[in-house]
Amino acid sequence: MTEKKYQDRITDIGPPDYHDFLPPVVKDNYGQWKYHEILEPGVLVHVAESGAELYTVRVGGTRVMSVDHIREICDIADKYCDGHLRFTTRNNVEFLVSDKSKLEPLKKDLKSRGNKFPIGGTGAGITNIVHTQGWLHCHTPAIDASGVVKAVMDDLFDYFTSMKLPAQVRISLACCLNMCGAVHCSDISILGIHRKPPLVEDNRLDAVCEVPLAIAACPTAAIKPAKKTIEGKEVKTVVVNEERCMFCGNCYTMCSAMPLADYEGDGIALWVGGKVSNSRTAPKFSKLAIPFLPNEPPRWPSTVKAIKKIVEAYAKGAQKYERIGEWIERIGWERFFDQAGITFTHQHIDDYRLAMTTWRTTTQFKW
Amino acid sequence: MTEKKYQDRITDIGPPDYHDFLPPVVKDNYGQWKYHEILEPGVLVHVAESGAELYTVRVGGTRVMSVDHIREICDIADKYCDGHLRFTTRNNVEFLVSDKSKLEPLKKDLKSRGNKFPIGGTGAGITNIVHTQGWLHCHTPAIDASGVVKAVMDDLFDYFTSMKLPAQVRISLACCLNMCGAVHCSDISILGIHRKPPLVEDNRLDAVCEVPLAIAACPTAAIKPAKKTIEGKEVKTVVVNEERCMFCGNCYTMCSAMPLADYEGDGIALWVGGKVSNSRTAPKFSKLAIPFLPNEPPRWPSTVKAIKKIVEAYAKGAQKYERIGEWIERIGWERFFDQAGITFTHQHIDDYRLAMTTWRTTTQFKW
Amino acid sequence: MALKHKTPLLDELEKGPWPSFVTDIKKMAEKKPACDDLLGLMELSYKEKEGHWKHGGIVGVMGYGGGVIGRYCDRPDLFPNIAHFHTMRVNQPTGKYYTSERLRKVCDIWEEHGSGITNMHGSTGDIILLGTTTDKLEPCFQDLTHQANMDIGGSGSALRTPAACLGMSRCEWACIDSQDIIFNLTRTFQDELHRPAWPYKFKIKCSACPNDCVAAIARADCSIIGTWKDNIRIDPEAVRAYAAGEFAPNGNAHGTGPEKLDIQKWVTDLCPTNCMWWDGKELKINDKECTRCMHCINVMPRALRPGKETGATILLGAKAPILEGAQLSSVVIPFIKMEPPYDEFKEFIEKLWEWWDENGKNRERLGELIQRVGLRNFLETMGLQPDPRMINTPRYNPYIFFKEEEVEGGWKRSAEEYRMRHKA
Amino acid sequence: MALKHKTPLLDELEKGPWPSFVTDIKKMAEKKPACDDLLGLMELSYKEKEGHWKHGGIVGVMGYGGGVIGRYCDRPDLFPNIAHFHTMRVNQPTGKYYTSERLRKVCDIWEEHGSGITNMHGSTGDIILLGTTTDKLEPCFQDLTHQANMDIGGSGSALRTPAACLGMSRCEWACIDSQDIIFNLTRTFQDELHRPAWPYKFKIKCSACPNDCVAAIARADCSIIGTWKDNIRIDPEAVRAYAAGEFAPNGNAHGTGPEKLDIQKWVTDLCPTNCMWWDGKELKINDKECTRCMHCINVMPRALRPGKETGATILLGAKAPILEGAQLSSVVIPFIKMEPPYDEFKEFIEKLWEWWDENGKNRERLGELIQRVGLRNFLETMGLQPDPRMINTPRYNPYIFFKEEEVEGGWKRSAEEYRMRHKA
Ligand code: SRM
Ligand code: SRM
Ligand code: SRM
Ligand code: SRM
Ligand code: SF4
Ligand code: SF4
Ligand code: SF4
Ligand code: SF4
Ligand code: SF4
Ligand code: SF4
Ligand code: SF4
Ligand code: SF4
Repeated sequence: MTEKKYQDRITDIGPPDYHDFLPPVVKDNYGQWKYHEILEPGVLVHVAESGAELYTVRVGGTRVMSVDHIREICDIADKYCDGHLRFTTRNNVEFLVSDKSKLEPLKKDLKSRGNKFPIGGTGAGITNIVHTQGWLHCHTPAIDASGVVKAVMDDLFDYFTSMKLPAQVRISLACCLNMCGAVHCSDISILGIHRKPPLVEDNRLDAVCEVPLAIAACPTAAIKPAKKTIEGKEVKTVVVNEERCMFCGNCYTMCSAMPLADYEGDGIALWVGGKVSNSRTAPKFSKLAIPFLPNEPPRWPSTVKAIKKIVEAYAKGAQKYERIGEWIERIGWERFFDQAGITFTHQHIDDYRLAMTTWRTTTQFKW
Repeated sequence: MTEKKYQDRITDIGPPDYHDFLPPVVKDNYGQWKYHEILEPGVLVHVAESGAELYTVRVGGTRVMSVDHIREICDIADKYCDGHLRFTTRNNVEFLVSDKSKLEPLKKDLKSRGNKFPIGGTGAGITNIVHTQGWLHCHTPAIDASGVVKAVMDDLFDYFTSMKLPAQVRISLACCLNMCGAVHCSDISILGIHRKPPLVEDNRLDAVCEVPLAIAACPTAAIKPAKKTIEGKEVKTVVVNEERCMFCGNCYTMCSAMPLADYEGDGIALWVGGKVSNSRTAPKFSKLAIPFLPNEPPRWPSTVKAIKKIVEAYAKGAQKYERIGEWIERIGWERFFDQAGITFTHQHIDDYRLAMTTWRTTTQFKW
Repeated sequence: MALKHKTPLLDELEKGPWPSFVTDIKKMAEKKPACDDLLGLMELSYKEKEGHWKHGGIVGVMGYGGGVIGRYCDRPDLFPNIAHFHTMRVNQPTGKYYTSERLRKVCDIWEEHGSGITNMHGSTGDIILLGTTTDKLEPCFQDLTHQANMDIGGSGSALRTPAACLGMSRCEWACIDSQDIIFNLTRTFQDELHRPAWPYKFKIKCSACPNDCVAAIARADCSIIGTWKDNIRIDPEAVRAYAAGEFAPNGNAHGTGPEKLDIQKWVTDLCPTNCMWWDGKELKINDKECTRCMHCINVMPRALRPGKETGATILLGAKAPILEGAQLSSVVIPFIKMEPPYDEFKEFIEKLWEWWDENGKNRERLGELIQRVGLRNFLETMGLQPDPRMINTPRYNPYIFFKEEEVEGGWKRSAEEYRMRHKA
Repeated sequence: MALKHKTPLLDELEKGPWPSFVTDIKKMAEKKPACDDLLGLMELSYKEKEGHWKHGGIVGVMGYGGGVIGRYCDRPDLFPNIAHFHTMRVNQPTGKYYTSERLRKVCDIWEEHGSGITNMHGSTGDIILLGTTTDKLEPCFQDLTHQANMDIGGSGSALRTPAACLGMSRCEWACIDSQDIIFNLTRTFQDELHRPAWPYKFKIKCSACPNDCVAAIARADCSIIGTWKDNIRIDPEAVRAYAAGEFAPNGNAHGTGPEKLDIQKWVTDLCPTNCMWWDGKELKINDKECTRCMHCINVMPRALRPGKETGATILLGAKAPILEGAQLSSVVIPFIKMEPPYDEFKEFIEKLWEWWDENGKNRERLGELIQRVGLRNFLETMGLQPDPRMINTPRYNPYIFFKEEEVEGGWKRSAEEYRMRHKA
């Protein structure tokens, strides 16, 4: 029921002009920044050629936010920042302070609000976990998103509020193989995976799906058309060669009568060693660390523990400025599995299209 | 016409026992060698734990050798080595001298025989070129083998008799994509290539080939069955989708009515940067340097020149102990193409199965 | 106010130092029945370990083909207030700067028309307004445009909401004006954003330097990454000050405060190209060999800065794994000037879309198409010259394609003539 | 004696410092008409830039399925003496040591039965006797076995003649007895060598240390490479002597003679694992981190030597590009003891052949089969444990196969039950 409120319908105006939101000091010094410094975890100063300074206080964002929570953020921005704030590319909130005298009161205020606005997420530590919808809104997840993130961040909290790791550690989560969190290039990635082939609902498949699309969706050609007799009536459906299924869920994306989700089958795969920056080494994909950890709501203890173990092995073994992937490449994967206490299994060995490029074609390895 | 000369036919005796051929000093010190030294290019001494010494004089082998040439080698071995000699894995000849006093006379003798027995091929230089049959014996070559090798070795001769390169440079040649010279992992590889799709001989194909085998042979599925009418008679044959042909010659291997060889189409592709040893870096494939150089018998001047240029750029640019591939990886491919004066073309960019793994997925590059 | 659903499992997520989305939603639930049911449904998922949302139908806003994700709960019997629970994607202001004023306006609109729950922000960059019914979409949209001057973002087989790092607004390393570029492109390509017409989705992201703070190289079909061509600018005094311990290394990212920086160990030895020298007094860079990786600049922000001849590297093809496996973007234009109105870039990308649109199969991302037809094919259509900077390594298989016109004498040959030279 | 064919082009190859095969064949041509025609045919190829040999038919020796390559000239009208010109592959003595006596015997046999032209040696390792007619094959074979105690090598879809580096006979680095291993295996597997029964060819090569002087890792379906597990043996005195300039570095491979070796620069800095330290007096190695690359040992042969707990790494799958692209061998057994009679290895390889024979398609090399079915499948059949040493990197795609028995509750599910929890 569309109620027409306005005289003219406005469309295609695009995003608001970002200039409207820049604090005056930013406008004045746009493109004229000279250097920055992290004053303490979560607090940055940027200094312009002109000598002007901009202070930033970064706080952890839940990403899932009610409008009331946002309004509280706005209240704070009004009080200390002339109403200026921003969000980071990793869903943290940044309060932009032009008036230095307001910095300490702001921090005090933030700290006074319980666990709502933890200050941190800068430098050689662990910042917010980029993540996705999970059970909160999506139809294909193998795990929840925000809940896993909350549990992991609680456990790694100390790394959010400090800068004592060898380098930054970027953690991401995606609740299914679609990888909306783009977890394929993170220092540590949490990925929801299915392990049971699609449940083919013969009785409704033809009604709700286009059979050829479902068949074409399968990267391993595991799906074939089929005819079955249900209650005396012949129906069109599909059969899945279960041996060939690797649970990607692409069939379900195309056909809702092929659900994969299962309380026993679903869980988490952990990945390590990806990066995005071009700093020192080229961007890298994340590689499989642990093929499967069970789905353990509400606090996913096995996953939380495994991640902590990896972070600690890294903290112990890596050199300064070395990202997780750089550390592993220096010491070798056999060492990584040792040091992180992870068992190497068949699943670690690639068997998809480029598998051969991942095999070891040298006698160089460590004992 | 088998004439039966012997009472019993002996079969499956396998190779002769190598012990029968070892010089006494080798037998006595088998597995007890302590160290070696290259006394001068082509002359090695190996010293055993016992203090015993074995001298080796290495001379260039043509590989294509007449029995008379071998007999001449035997004469020399008899004179200075108690009849002991060996061939290396790269087709050089090694005279094994146990009696040091015979070393100088042997060298003098070798030098007195014209260009037949050049001493060298050790250490940081260029040793013999591993190669294949070419026009001398094979049915699929795009180029000759021994002739190209002779022309290139004449030009690089100075590097055979000296040890002044940053590290060893291993050159190989294969006269077609079958790569019997295993040129896929050499510092420099000379590869005979075709550039015209198979000439389908409709009139004899069905008689001499199994059509399904020919079709299955093609890695790009460029070959399809066809029927044609020749002199009023319908014949079974094939058609080639020429756009999809990359001239691998596998169809010709399966079907002699699909020749690829052509005086204008055939020529040489040059490859660089492969290695086999596990020293420092892992073994590497050779990569395309020059997609095509014309077939220029009798002395292939363009190829000879191009190789010299690569060797010289390497000699100038590399650090000690750095193989060609290691040098290029250090400086980057853009630098290599600059320094070797080679134009980068579409052909350098991979478009086969693993192509995507060769693209540059970083902003890191040089101007 | 007591909530309808007991949530003993979710309650566990109210503990701990990290902010709790559960606590937050619970508060909203007091005034929004949808949020109450949302908690109930989440609790059920936590108990059963299975999600409870169905495939979305096609819902949207008049004249737009995307920007809304339809979503229906599979237990409307238990959670009637979220039986329909669609998402609106709202195009974020570039760089994600806000004023409290505008943000409050969005909050008000969303409290009126939706659940009051958001994601700040979605992975692509949008503001996600999470959960409303079909009839509220249009009024919500109208309020957003009229009151907040905001428009919806992309979904479906269309251009997706482009995103940028904060760039020149607060970063000393910005080589290009990432915010302006993305803002300009988004405004220019509104039609492509709002009316899905392509084989599949297409994402653009822009980072103003190779640190790539918006993860463009991993998450965008077209990654625009700032870079420079001339020399790193060195302030020799500041270099010495780092060595002397006057500054905190790496902008104090390690929390050490000012401390002597071992330039040899932490800068020159870690330079991937080994093109730097430090003799204890002077830092020298052989810029010709530098690959602009940013490491040295990152470690000594007060002493080193990118050069002044700036522009962007354009890389294409990044995507998540479905179907062929994940890809990172690959270099196709090593360097391009990026000055408003960005006409050269726009011509490039329009041509690119045209090619993809014509050649791409259904649900084939750009990167997969290039993979399928080969980089050569792509470069030729786009009129781009092959460049060694586009590859990590030249081909190592001998399967080289040549075209007929490249081969002396062409491909037409006579079997008779061949058999004159060679008896069968 | 004047030769029948003018060879102005080939004559150009008599010039220059490298030995000339043309001069050599010319001399043979004086007594062997086949060689005269061979030169004529080569000259024709040099003129026309096309080869003149036809596909070989199947020719051979009684009871053997291989070892002979049939070859026919496509201009028998011009070169009748090489109308038939088959090749015999003769299994070389392991390590390619000879006495002049035995070699002369081979020469005499080949002068009697063939063209008198050879290849010393073929790429696989055989002595190649180049050019004879069908009727000479059997007598030649009989003379070889009776007079020279030699047998023919492999061809076709069979085991190919195995080859070794010279190893313990003359090299201080040999970790395994490469010659004995290859000799033993070749004698054991005579049937596999002489009677093609497999999907395609299979090659074995053995190098006694990671320098891999027989290029096993690039050229053998099964590469056996010597290695060690304990510590590099260091002679500290000799290390100091290198530093002091008493020895020539790298066994004088750079022709410098004795000169001071900058151990830091040329040894420890080039160690790929950075596991060495040199303080000007003592060299230390953290052997746990060493990957046994051989570099330091190569540079200081008088000071460093492989350890004493020696064995081999087994790698599989190397091959030339046809069809799927070239492959290097990949690690499947990181370490195995290699002691006569090598039973453990023989069991392994027989099992391997059985699996390949059963599963390989026609003309599918082992490496391609493993690629097609996956390493897992292979390892499971062979009873080998997965080991991180088998890979450069774990998978980076999320397409992980699980087996039904690995998943709690198995794969059988009921749609009815699912739809009880989730309304459609
Ligand atoms: C605010 C933000 C940009 C934005 O537009 O929102 C940002 C801001 C800065 N980044 Fe970043 N980066 C931001 C996301 C990223 C990302 C993207 C991501 O993680 O998804 C990356 C790539 C990550 C990767 O490689 O996987 C990123 C890789 C870097 C690097 C490279 C570090 C490296 O050695 O690999 C630097 C340089 C450094 O830290 O030394 C850097 C440096 C910086 C500096 C110091 C730039 C400056 O001079 O102001 C800023 C403060 C750093 C800090 O927080 O310690 N920033 N930075 C993003 C903050 C996210 C957050 O809330 O935590
Ligand atoms: C005789 C021979 C073995 C045989 O069974 O016949 C042999 C013998 C020696 N090799 Fe080798 N290598 C022989 C082929 C090879 C090959 C195989 C090939 O080229 O096809 C390789 C792998 C090549 C590659 O990596 O592409 C090879 C890689 C090495 C290396 C590793 C060099 C590197 O840094 O990569 C060494 C160590 C060194 O030279 O410092 C080495 C060292 C040696 C030593 C010093 C071993 C020793 O202590 O005696 C021998 C003399 C070296 C010299 O000639 O300078 N040998 N060597 C082969 C001589 C071929 C020739 O006629 O030139
Ligand atoms: C909302 C969001 C996740 C989030 O919580 O932030 C999201 C949510 C969905 N994504 Fe996504 N994607 C979101 C960013 C991404 C990203 C990250 C990015 O854009 O930087 C990726 C990886 C990068 C890429 O594009 O490859 C991503 C890769 C996918 C894919 C896999 C595409 C592929 O080519 O591999 C799918 C599956 C599909 O398209 O059918 C997908 C499909 C979906 C769908 C529409 C589910 C579906 O199968 O139809 C999800 C709707 C969830 C819901 O109920 O709201 N989503 N999706 C992100 C969009 C918010 C925004 O507009 O800001
Ligand atoms: C004689 C020899 C070349 C030489 O001049 O030394 C040779 C000659 C031929 N090889 Fe080879 N190969 C020879 C070593 C190799 C090697 C090197 C090696 O063994 O170390 C390789 C690369 C390694 C490998 O096995 O992959 C090699 C890879 C091929 C291939 C491609 C196989 C593949 O899987 O990619 C073919 C094509 C085929 O099998 O159909 C081939 C086919 C051939 C044929 C039989 C031609 C054919 O298509 O039928 C050639 C016969 C030539 C002739 O007229 O005498 N030859 N061939 C080598 C054997 C001599 C010997 O026994 O010592
Ligand atoms: S990752 Fe999968 S389950 Fe999660 S939001 Fe994206 S599409 Fe949905
Ligand atoms: S989940 Fe993926 S692999 Fe399995 S049947 Fe569906 S599309 Fe195929
Ligand atoms: S490389 Fe090709 S042409 Fe040369 S010998 Fe081998 S199969 Fe024959
Ligand atoms: S040469 Fe190779 S690609 Fe061309 S048709 Fe023959 S088999 Fe196919
Ligand atoms: S990408 Fe570069 S310019 Fe942009 S915020 Fe990050 S460091 Fe600054
Ligand atoms: S930017 Fe990177 S490559 Fe360039 S000088 Fe600095 S550290 Fe070296
Ligand atoms: S492989 Fe090793 S053991 Fe064999 S000859 Fe070469 S250096 Fe010596
Ligand atoms: S063998 Fe190689 S890895 Fe081991 S210590 Fe020597 S140089 Fe280092």
